[in-house]
Amino acid sequence: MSDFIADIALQINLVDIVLLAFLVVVAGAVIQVRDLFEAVVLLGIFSLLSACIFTTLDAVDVAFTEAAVGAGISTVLFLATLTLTAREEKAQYRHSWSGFIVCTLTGGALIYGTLDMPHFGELNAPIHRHVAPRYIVESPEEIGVPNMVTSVLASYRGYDTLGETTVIFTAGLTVLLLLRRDRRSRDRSTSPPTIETTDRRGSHTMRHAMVLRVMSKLFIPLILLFALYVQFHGDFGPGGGFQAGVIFAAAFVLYALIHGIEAAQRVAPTARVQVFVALGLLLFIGTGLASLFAGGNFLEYKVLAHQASHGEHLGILFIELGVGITVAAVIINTFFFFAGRGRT
Amino acid sequence: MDTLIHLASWLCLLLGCCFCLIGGVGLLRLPDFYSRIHGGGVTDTLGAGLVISGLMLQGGLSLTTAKLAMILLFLLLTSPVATHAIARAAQHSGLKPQVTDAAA
Amino acid sequence: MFIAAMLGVLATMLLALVRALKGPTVYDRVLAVNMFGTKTVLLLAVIGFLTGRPDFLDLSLVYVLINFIGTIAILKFVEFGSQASNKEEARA
Amino acid sequence: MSQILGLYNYWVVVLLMMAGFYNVIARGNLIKKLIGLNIFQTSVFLLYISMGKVEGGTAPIVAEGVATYSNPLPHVLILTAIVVGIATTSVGLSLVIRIREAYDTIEEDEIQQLDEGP
Repeated sequence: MSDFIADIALQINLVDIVLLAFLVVVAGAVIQVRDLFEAVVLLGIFSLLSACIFTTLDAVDVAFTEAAVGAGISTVLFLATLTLTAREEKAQYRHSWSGFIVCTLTGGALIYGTLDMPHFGELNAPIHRHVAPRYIVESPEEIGVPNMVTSVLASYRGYDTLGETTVIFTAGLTVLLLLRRDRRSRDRSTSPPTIETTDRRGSHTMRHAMVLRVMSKLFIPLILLFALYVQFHGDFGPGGGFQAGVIFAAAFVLYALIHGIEAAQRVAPTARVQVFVALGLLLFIGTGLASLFAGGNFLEYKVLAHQASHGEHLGILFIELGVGITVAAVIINTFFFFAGRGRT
Repeated sequence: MDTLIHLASWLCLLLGCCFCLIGGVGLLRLPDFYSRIHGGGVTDTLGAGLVISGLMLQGGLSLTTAKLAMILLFLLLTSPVATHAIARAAQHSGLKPQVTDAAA
Repeated sequence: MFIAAMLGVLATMLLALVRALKGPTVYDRVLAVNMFGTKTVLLLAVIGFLTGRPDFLDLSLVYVLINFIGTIAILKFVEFGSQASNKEEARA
Repeated sequence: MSQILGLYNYWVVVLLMMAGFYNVIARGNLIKKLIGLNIFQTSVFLLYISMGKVEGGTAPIVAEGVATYSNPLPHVLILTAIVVGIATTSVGLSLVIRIREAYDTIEEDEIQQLDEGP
């Protein structure tokens, strides 16, 4: 049996090595190409590959997030920006020797530093000796949730997650402030066309691509359903609020891509989406306050129900929901602002 | 019975991989974009379908198999649509298929 | 057996990667990226079986969905973005 | 050999990190800089996840008959970092959009010229 496990470990190592080599090649290509559009497309492959590597390294939750964010939303946002700016890098680009030397020196120093690191996969590495054993051994009983990542994320490190959700909220707010149209910019008539231009020539719009339109009608409900599954199944398998929020937003992005931004904004009016940006965070904080009023500490879910593990379950459910709502709303909002920018 | 299922799944996986490889080689070697689509098509439908069927036979009657069936369904829905959209976009952009001298 | 499948899929990924790097047209790249995504789905499914924990297939499912969205976004850009920039150049 | 296999992941991380870093400092195009930043970011993610891996362990989701799990803590940190990363990237991209609208270029040196010139 132990032979068998060692065997599998070796194979996974092999996959890991091959995928990492691919990753380096793609990164090189991303840096090399001058066409920004091609760089973004290659960045999509880069993210797919890195998510594969995360899976082989046992980080299924991380791979889940990377898959949803990197290959989907990130590509969409970069492309939307490209339509608003320029597609080509400036032609007269020169190789920067000073930059190269700085990078080589830093890299050399870092590699010298790795020589002292515990080897990959070592069981006795310092990182595995402290907090982690407690999470692994006790969290299934203490929190009652099989997915340790969820219990650490939502319960043990609830403050941390609150901070990160606030960062996402703030980022959403910043995009809103930067790209909101005031009267001045509305007067500018020379704004460039966007990814969402519902074309003046008609025949080329994706709205007229029948196959895509029918497919999207069939497909988007399934994506939304899947997002809900990810949201509420996060306690038992890979998933949770962050991933679900991104997938949920991806469904709206797909709808906007195929049916045009106006149609998408009819479904999800921007003002209402912005309410949800705040609502998710409020739900998170509200859960913390509720446990405060129930006699515990801030974000101490035990006190929320008669039984400690029930309380934990309830608390995790609510804050994951809060995270999901905020993430989805921020991404939808950001996409609307990017795609709607520059339309006359 | 077990051995039979095992054998069938083995066959499916192997065939699926073969088709994937053939499609991959096609994607690389075929002369122009429109012919390369065919290479991509083989891997996306037949290759992926056979590999997933092989895995489904391994999974037996379980949630795993149900999920695999979902994946297969989604794949069969999305990849032809995506390929269609790519080809359509290429055609709209005015990309002409390469015609050999003999045909021309 | 899963190892053979895995190696096959990895090799296909390599072929798709080469095509994505070589180009020559944008559409070749998009096609290769799309195929790369499909192969990622297969690889993840096979790895799930190889490590004996096939309950992580949700991951592959996410890939199928997101890969489609990515491809559509790229195409949308190809259809409008490039034309838009051409138009812009004409105006300038 | 064991040294190479044991540190391979970290070396790749360093390589990617420097590639991203070079892209950020050497390229003048703002979007290209953001792409470099993304590569850099991913390399950091890889570093954390590589450190969390335990030989022979599996994903940290309780299953019957499994004794060794990989370390869940880096997973939590990186999972949130990815979503925060896309949020901050979107802020960067919207800044690029505003810069383009104000200066009509996204090349760093041209922007500097415009700032200095009359």
